[in-house]
Amino acid sequence: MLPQLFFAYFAVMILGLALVVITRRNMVHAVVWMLLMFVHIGGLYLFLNAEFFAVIQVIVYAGAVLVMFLFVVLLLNLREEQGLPIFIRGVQGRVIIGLILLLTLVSAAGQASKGQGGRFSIDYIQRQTHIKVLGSVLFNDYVYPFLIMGFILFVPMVAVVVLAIRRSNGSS
Amino acid sequence: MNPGEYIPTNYLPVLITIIAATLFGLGALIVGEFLRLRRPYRDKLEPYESGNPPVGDPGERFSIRFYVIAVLFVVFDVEAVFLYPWAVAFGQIGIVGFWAMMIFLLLIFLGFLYDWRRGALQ
Amino acid sequence: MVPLNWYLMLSVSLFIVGLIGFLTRRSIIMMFLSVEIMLNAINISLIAMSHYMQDMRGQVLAFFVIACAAAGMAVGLVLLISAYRNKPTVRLEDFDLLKDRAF
Amino acid sequence: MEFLYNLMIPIIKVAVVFAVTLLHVAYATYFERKVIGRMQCRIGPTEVGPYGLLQPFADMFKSLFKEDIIPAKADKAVFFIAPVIVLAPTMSSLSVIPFAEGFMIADVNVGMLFILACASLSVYGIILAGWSSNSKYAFFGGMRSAAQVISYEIAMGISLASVFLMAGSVRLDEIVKAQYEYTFSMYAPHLLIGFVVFLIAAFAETNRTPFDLPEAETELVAGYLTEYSGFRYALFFLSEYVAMFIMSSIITLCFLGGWTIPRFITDILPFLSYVPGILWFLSKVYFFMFFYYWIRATIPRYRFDQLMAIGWKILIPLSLLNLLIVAFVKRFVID
Repeated sequence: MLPQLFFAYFAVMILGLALVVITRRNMVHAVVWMLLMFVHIGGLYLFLNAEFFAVIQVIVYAGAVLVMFLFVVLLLNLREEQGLPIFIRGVQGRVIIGLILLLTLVSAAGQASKGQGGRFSIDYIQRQTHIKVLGSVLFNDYVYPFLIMGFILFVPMVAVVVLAIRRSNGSS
Repeated sequence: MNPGEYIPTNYLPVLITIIAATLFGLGALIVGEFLRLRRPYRDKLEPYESGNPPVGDPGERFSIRFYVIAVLFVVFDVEAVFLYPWAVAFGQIGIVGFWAMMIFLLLIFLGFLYDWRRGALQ
Repeated sequence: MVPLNWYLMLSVSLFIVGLIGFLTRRSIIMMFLSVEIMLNAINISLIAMSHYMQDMRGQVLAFFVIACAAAGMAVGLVLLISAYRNKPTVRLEDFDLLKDRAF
Repeated sequence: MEFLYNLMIPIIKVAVVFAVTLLHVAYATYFERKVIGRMQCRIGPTEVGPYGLLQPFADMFKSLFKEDIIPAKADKAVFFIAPVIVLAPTMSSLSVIPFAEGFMIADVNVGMLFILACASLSVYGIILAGWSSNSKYAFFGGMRSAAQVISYEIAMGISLASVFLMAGSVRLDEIVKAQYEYTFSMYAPHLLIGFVVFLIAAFAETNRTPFDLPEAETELVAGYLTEYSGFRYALFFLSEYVAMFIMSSIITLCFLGGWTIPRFITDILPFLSYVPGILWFLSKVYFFMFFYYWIRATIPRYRFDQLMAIGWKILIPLSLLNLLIVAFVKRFVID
C-alpha cells in the first residue's frame, strides 16, 4: 500500500509541476518550479533503488544545468517579452496531436512486460552500495562510451569560447 | 525484496529533516509577519541606490563572461559526477578503466586550457 | 506493489507534457526547458526498467543521457546567446532569415 | 506501534540536532564578536546579561520585531521564498553528519554527496534574492556571489573526490573509520594539497572573508542582501552560520579524523580514549570556527577578478593534481 501511495504522490507532483512549468509566463518562475520538479524526480529515483541518481539529479540538473538556464534568462533581460502571448498561433492542433500520441504511448506502456531478471538484485546493490556497483559496471564494461563522453564534454568548452567571446579584443 | 515493493526506509529521517527545515524557515517568516510593525511609504519602498531615485532598469549591462563561467561549471560538474563512482569503485576497476579516466581528465583539462588561453577566465 | 507499467506511463505522460511545451511555446528558452523535461522522462523510464529487470545497463545509459543533456544544453544556450546578439529576441517566429520572403 | 516508534526516534533526533545547532549558531555570533573584538583590542559585547551572554537573544528579538521592507516592484513570491531556499537545504544537510560513532540522523549510503547536493541548491537562493529585489546593486551582487559560489564548488568537489578515492566510500562514517587506519589517523598530511584547497574553497562557499563580496560595502552595498531587512535578513545570516558549521564539520570528518583521536596520541596517553567522541568532534569543529574568525580579522578582501582567478587558475588545477597524485600512488605504489 505504501509504495503505491508514494508513487501516486510523486507522479501527481511531477506531472503537475511539469504542466506548471510549461505554462509560466515569467521564465524565472518556470525555472523555480522546474527546480521543485527535479527534486521530486530525485525522490522517485530513491524508490527505484538508485540513490546515486537521486543525488546527481540534484547536483547536475538542479545544481548546474538549471543554474545555467537562470544565468541565460537573466543575461538576456527579457522584460519586453512579458506582454506577448505565451503560446504560438495554432496551438489546438499541436495539443491534439500530443494527446493522440499520449493515448497511443500510454496504451503501449500499459502492455509492456518485463523480461529476464539480471544479476543486480536489490539486495546485491544494497550490500555493495549503488555507487560502487555503478562505478565498476561503467568503468569495466563501458569504457569506450565513457571516452566518447569525454569528447562530447570537450565540445561545449570550445563552443562557448568560439561563439560567446568575440575574436577582436576589447568588445564584449 | 521484489522491485515495486522496495521502500528506501533509511531515507525517512532525511525526509523528516527536509520537512522540518522547510517548516522552520517558512514558520519563522510567517510568525514574523504577525509580530512586526509595518508602516510603508513610497520612498521607503524604493530600491536602494545611495539615496538617489533609481535610474534605469536592473538587468542591463550584464557581462557574457558569467555565462562562460556557468558553462565551465556545468562541464566540470559532470566531470566530478563521473569521478565519484570511479573513485569509490577504484579497487574493482581494471587498468583500462584507470587509463580511460586519465584520458577523460586530460580531455577536460585541454578544453579548460583552451578557454584559459583564449582569455575566457579574465 | 507498483508494476513497471505505472512508471512507464508516468514517463510517457511526462514526455508528452514536454513535447506539448516544446511545440507550443514561443520562447526558445522555454523550448529548451521542455527538452529538459523530455530528457528527464526518458531517464525515469530507463532507471525504472533497469530496476525492474535487475540490470545496470539502463542506469549506465541514463548516466550518459544526463551528461549529454548538460553538454547539449550548454551548446544550445550559447547558440541562442550569439543569435540574440544579432537580433535581440528569443521568439521563435523572429528567426526567419532563411525563409523566402519573395512570395 | 512499531511504525510510530520508528517515526519518533528520527523526529527526536532531528529536534535535538536542530536545537543544539541553533543554540550553537546563536553563540557562534557571540563568540565571533568576542574573538574579533579581542583581536582588534576591543572587548566585544558586554551589556546584555553577564559578560554579554544574552546578546544573541537580544539580536534575535530585535530582528523579529523589526519592520521588514519589501521594495516596490519586487517579485514578492520569489522575494519571500529566497531565504527559505537558502536555509532549508543547508539545515537538511545536518541530517547525514555523524557527530559521534553511530550518532547521525540518517544512515544513508550517499552521505557526503547529499551535502554537496544541498550546497549546490543554495546558489538559487542567492540568485533569486538578487533578482527578485529589482535593484541594481542586489542584482549584480547576486550574480557575482553566484559566480563565486559555483566556481569554488568545483574545486571543493574535486578535492573531495580524492578523499573518496582514499576511503573507497562516500559515507562519512566510513571515511572516518578508513582514515583511522592510516599513519596519522587523519588524511590531512596525506592529502595536504586537497586539504588546503578544500579549506580555501570552504571560505568562499560560505561567503566569508576574504571572499565576502556580498558584504563589500564599498562597491556593491550589501550584494544580494541589499534589499533584505528584519527577519528575512536574519534567515540569510542564520544559514551562513549553519553553513560555516557544516563546512567545519566536513573538514573535520574528511581530513582530520572526525570523532576519533589519532592513535599516536592514545598510545602515549591512553586515558584520552575514554573521552566521548563528540567532544573531540566539537573541539575540532570549534577550532575551525575560530580559524574562520581569525582569518576574518587578519586578511583583507579580494577583488572580484582576483577571486575568480584564484578559484579557476589555482585551486582547480591544484585539486586535479592532488587527485592524480593520489590515484597514481594508490594504483602503482600501494597495490
